[in-house]
Amino acid sequence: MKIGFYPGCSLTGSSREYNESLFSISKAAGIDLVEITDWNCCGATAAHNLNKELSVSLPARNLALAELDEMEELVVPCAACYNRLLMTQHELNEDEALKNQIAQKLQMPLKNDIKILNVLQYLEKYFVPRLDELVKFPLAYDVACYYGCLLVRPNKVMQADRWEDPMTMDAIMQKLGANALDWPFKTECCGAGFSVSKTEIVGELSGKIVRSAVDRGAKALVVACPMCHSNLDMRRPAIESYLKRKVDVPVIYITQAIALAMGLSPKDAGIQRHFVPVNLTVNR
Amino acid sequence: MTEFEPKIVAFVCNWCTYAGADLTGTSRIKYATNVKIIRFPCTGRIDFMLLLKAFGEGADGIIVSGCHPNDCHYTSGNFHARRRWIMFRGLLDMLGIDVRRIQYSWVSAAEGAKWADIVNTTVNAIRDLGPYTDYAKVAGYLEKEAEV
Amino acid sequence: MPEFSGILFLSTSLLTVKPSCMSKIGVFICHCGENISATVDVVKVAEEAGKLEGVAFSTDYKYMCSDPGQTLIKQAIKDKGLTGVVVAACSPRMHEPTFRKACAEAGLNPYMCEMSNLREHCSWVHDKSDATTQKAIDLVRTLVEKVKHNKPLYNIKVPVTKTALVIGGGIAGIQASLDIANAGHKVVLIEKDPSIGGHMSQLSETFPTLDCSQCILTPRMVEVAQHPNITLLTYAELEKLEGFIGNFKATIRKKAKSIDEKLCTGCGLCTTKCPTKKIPSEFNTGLGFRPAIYVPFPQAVPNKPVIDKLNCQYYLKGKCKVCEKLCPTGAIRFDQEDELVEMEVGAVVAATGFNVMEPSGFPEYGYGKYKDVITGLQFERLASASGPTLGEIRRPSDGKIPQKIVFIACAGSRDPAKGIPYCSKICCMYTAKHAMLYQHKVHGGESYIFYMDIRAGGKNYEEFTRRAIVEDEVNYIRGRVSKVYEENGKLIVKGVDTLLNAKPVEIEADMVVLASAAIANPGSEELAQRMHISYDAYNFFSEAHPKLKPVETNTAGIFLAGACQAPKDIPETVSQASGAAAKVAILFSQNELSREPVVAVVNRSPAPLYSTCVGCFMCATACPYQAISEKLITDRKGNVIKRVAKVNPGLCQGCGTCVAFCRSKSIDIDGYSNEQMYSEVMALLNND
Amino acid sequence: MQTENYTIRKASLEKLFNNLVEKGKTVYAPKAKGKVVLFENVERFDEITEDYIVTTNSAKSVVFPRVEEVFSYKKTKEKTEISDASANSFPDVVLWGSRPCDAAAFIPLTNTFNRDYTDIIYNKRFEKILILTFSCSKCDEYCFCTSVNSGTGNTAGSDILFTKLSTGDFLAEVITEKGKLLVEENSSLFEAKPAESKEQNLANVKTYFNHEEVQSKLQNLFENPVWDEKSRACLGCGSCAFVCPVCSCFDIQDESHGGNGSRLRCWDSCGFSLFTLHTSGHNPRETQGARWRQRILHKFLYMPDQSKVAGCVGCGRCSRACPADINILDTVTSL
Amino acid sequence: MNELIKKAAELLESNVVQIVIGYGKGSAERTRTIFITEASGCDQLIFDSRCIQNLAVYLTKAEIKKLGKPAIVAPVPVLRSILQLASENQLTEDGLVVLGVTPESTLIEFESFAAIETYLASHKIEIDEKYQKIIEGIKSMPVEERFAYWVKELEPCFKCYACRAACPLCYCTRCTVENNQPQWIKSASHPLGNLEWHVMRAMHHAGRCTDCDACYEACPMGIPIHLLTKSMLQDVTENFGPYGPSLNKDNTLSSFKPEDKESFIK
Repeated sequence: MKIGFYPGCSLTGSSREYNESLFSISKAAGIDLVEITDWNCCGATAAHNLNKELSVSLPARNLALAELDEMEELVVPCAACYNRLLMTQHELNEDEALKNQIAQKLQMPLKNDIKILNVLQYLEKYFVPRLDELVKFPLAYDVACYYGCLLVRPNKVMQADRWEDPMTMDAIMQKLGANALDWPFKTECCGAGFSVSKTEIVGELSGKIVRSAVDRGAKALVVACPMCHSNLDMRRPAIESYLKRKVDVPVIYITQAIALAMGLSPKDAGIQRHFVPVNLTVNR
Repeated sequence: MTEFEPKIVAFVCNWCTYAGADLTGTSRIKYATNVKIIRFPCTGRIDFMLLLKAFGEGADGIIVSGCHPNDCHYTSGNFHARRRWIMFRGLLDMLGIDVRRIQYSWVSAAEGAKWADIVNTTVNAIRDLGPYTDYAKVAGYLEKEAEV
Repeated sequence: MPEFSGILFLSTSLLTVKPSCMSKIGVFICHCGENISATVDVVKVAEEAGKLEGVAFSTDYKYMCSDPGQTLIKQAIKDKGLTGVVVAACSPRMHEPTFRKACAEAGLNPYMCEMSNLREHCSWVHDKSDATTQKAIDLVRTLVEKVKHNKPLYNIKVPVTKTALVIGGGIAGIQASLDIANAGHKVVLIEKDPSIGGHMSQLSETFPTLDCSQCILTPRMVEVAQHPNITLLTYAELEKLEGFIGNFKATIRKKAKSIDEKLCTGCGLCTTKCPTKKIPSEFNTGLGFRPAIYVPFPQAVPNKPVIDKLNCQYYLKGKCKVCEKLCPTGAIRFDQEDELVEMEVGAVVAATGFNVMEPSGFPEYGYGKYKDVITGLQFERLASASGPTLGEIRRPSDGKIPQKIVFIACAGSRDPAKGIPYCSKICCMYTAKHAMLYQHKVHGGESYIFYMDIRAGGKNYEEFTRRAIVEDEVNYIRGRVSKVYEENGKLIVKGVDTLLNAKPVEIEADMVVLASAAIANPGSEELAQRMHISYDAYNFFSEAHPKLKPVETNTAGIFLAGACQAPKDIPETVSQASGAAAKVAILFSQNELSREPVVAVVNRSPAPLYSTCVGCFMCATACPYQAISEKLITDRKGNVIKRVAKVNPGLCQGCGTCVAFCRSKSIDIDGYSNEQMYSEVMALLNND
Repeated sequence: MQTENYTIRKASLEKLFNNLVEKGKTVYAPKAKGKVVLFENVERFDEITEDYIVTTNSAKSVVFPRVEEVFSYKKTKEKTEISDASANSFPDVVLWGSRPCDAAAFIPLTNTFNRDYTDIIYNKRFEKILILTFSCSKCDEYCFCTSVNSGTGNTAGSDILFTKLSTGDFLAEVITEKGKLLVEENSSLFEAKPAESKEQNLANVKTYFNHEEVQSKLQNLFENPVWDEKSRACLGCGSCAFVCPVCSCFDIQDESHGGNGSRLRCWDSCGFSLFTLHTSGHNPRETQGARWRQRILHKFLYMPDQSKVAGCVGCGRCSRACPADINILDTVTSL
Repeated sequence: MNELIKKAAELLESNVVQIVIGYGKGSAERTRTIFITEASGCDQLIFDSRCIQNLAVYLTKAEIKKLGKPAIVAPVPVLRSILQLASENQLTEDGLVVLGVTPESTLIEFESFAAIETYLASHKIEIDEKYQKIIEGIKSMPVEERFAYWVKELEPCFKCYACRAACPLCYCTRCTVENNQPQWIKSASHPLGNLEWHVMRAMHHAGRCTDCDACYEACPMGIPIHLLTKSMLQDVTENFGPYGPSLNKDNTLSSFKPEDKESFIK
């Protein structure tokens, strides 16, 4: 089975392990993710605040390319990319004129009807039904699933299950044998906006998230967004300096969790790439 | 020769448009004499055949008007009427009966001014379209025969 | 349902003598002072009208509606033996009744009189010109042609059964029942629960006076029970409603109470001895418990228990019967079954009230997850002297007295995304009340209210909320709450204060109260359909007119009282209930209703056709009033020959939608018949 | 008069047509129209089709139109003026391309309109028509002219009968004075009569029944199940009567516009249930069977008995037109 | 085919039905409706592409009703008509036996009208491209030309009412055209009379017509009147969503949605 795939910048850089784990579990499940030829930036830069036209034409080009590649579904693991692509698809479908104008700009046809999947939707559709068979080794830990903002807001477009208190990731983790904790910070802001410029803000915002998870006994935080991941993982020093204490709870991608549970090698899951060492093991 | 004066029949409901037209009167707003009103209890009562008949008898234009959606005195007569007009209009158009000659409108009991406006714009529109000779020809078949 | 064969006969097109050939019509042109004559050449109009075939008399006069004017008409009717009258004057919406009355006085059937609107539709909207006069002539001719096809009609008389059915025993139903009963009419009050009282009986104190709800309600409940004109049926629901204004037939399901009400003295022994005790009490909104055989609350009316079959050991397992053994009067009846009773009623008052929204749709508030997050109604029970905590504010989780309490207003209301877009109207007030009660009961306690706006429209309402803020020092925070979560025993309420230096706020509360939205009762949709009344997008019952008919429904004879129509507070509910009662009293003040006979009629024709109706019943689907039903035409032996449509003149409102819809032209409407409308069109266009 | 025979060449035929048109005659001729061939007013020779057995509609409308104004009136309160339509001058009509059965049909038709009452309008119209018939070179299973004493080369009713010869030219048999006049006006187009005999160029229609036998049989078949059986599929439309060249029933309608109007006579059909419906609601011909019987009896019994004319010319139009495939031949032969 | 004959014979044998309405051989190349009352007669039944007459028309005819309970051979168009008739209270489930015939001419029996509806769900009414093109063509003409086109097309109509007689949905005992109080339709077959008749006929089929083309097939003058109902069918679908006969009583014109859209009401 072939499914379209849009990596975006993070998956080729700061969050390669996300990419690796996604591909290895897909491979193991016999799914072939095909990358869009000649894809470009999704526009999740400042673009979408500064230049309306640019903010839609950047994602639109990717959508148009995907159509040229005759893709029916497009998996977009990075929550930011997903958000931009979906928002664009929505905006253009709302505004026929704009759609035509953009299509003209791109000099490409744009039906704009491709089904865009974020990682959770992808997993729900292609893995959840088969998890019982795929999961070899239960990942028996207490975990806190962290969704962040991009996957759930604005809900009108994102259509997340319960955007104040989403459950999809929790459900998947349960199926992997983990105990998904009920905690209040699932969609709190991690401060991604200041990830580079004002790390102390990240420290405070992400700090509260990590603390609440740890205090509730989480052995790991599970995420599905490169931004979230880098803030909770890479910015751990800032977090610790805010919390004034050491916290070693690892932050893993849902795809990595599945990889481990499927019994793939930690390397295939890119476990070694984290700043906060991942000490989760499955008893083989 | 004198200017063409269109013959226009208005089919209106008693509760909204007829009352609206009364208000036009009480507010002394002037409009063209070409339009003459026939009072129905409700737009739902207006039989499509009556419209066709009006053309057959030499009307150049028709106005059909009633309560705004949700305002129907009988709760849903105008909704039924609306469906009927959607279908009827489609059929007339298919047949080449000039749908521009039938003006549908919602005029409430408070819209005296709107009624005057509907009347005047319709009269002007029909004036521009000219007499409905195409239909008159068809209707005047017998006269034509007699001449032979 | 009574037949109106007589009326039907008179108004059917059975009498299809073509009146035009023998009609003697009188045409009366009114000058209306100068109003018409200034722009229309009335003399010419009268003269032209005189030339019309079938016109026996034509004249003009300064004021037709004046006494001499009317006398002129009456005289002409007598002298010339007129069979029809056209008065060309002002709008029929103005004077049609006047002139029809005049004709009737002269012995002419009032419905043989029509008006041609020469004022509003001609003289007032055109300048003086030949065209204007010509139009006047056309209009008159048109009505003359119509009158030729008029036929005598007779007002429809509908008998009235002077018993009202009131559905719902809340304050609305109670008030309506009492008012109707006191007006001297019979009332049947049905209530689906074991006791009347409704939501009001659950309330602690009431705003803006803070007097105890029970104290003002209970006397009225008792009065209902004792009123000679009121039949009270609790634990009963409306099964079916047929018929029409003055003549409804209601079928009521009396749910089995499993006790013999005549024998039961209400001693309450059974309820104390029932082994199944831990059933969450509906009355106490789950904050307290009740046994399987129970009286919902101490002041219940009637104060007799019912057995909750779903929880009773006997019904579940087939043994126990403790109550039966103990009952001194042997009133327990396990074999009792639901009973269907039919009754004739003349009017119906729907007073089925409202419900509060389950806040579980808002996971961020943690209702259902955290014991100490409760709804406003639950708080009422906590604050109520008769409640589970006897009026002390205690946390459901550990019974501790909350030192910090947060009220969240608009929990669901004004929230198109997840809740309901409308304002529940009562929350602002009761939240203020709650906070006040809390401050009065818990000294030194801190209370916070997150709100969007404070809507305190109403007598002494604004003052009330002010008092909460100023005297009781309730902290009003203008802003929404994003999340409530538990952290070491505290409920962390994260919200925002949008005023002044807008900033996020976090409150460590002991208890959170959600002012959950007021919504329509479950099942109200089905009930509306059962009564054939319309309901809005939120399943609240629709009034006939938002301003001018707020207690009527668009089904004649069915009225609305209280929160079943929209969220309301007590005073508003009571006044609407009295309004509905007044409407019923008006209806019952006559022995029979007289209605304009402008109704649809299905034709009848000689055998073997009987009627041209082929019984496709699309008219029935089109009818907004369910006025069209099936009639079987049978031969002498009673074999069905044909199924045709039949219009119930009691229900028909005369819109004529069915008429325009009928393909075989089998259904027609008196007063606006096919022949009348057709000849109007013909006449209007043939001015040569 | 004595029949005169000529030859007319294919090319001359067109000339003849054009001459007629030039003379301002209204020519009705077979014209292909979608899935049917209809007698219609034609102006150009090439509009005419040769490829037809019989036209779908009969030619009777040239003398008995679908809608005929009998008179028109002007009505005021005082008086009513009536102007008789028969005063109208009717057009000169040439019926071109009728078949012998069509021509033969004018005999019973004329009879009907003159039997007890002389219909002025009909006769005025009839005076003005010239019937140029073309004999049949082909036929189909619906044709049965030979069974009703007619035939594919029958001259009865025509002014001139043309028969196509193997050469492609036509034999012209001039039967009436009207025909003769035409020949004289266009003498250049008519040449000496051909050697080739007419018969060999005629289609051969099988004889299915003997008309006289049928007529006598019908005398006592009034009550017979055959009528219901054969008409069971009948939908009660009027197509059989309306395409029939002999059927002449009509209905009187008034059409008014205010005080003015006209009285019309419009085709009617005994196939309609309303045809005999009384105001009382009683219908003497309650069922489709009774109506079918009426149609057959009228054609094969009443008309021959009362007026000594055949009520059916065997053109088979009704059978071809019937949407329910009720076949008149099938009924008659099954008696 | 044989299974159909067998089944029909059974039904007559067992006297479940008293008459079988089906297709049999007709004149020339045509097929003809046959009414079989004897089991032995069932082998006359045929079914092939020529069987285009809509037999449902007979279900409401008094003469046929008299003959007892019918079984009817019902290819898809007939099934659609039966369903529509049922929704208009003209048929009862125990009043007839439906011998469905699939396009592959295999027998398929139906226990209930509901079953027919389910079956038809997979045989939606589709106006074939040929007609869509013609209709587009007509609609693209200038209005005057379009009017002239129809006046010309309707000219041959001589009001034999075969279109009405052949239509299963024209079961009225008194057609509007036969109503002369008032005279809704000019009964003469002159241009106006014809126009009025065909407008009325089409309107009365709005939202009811099941597109069987019986009217067109019946018209002796070959007038394309079915284009009118087809174009209305398109209108129904465009304005009120996918359309097909259904037991639910909400006929297009006897029902409505407050949110119905139109573009022409001021």
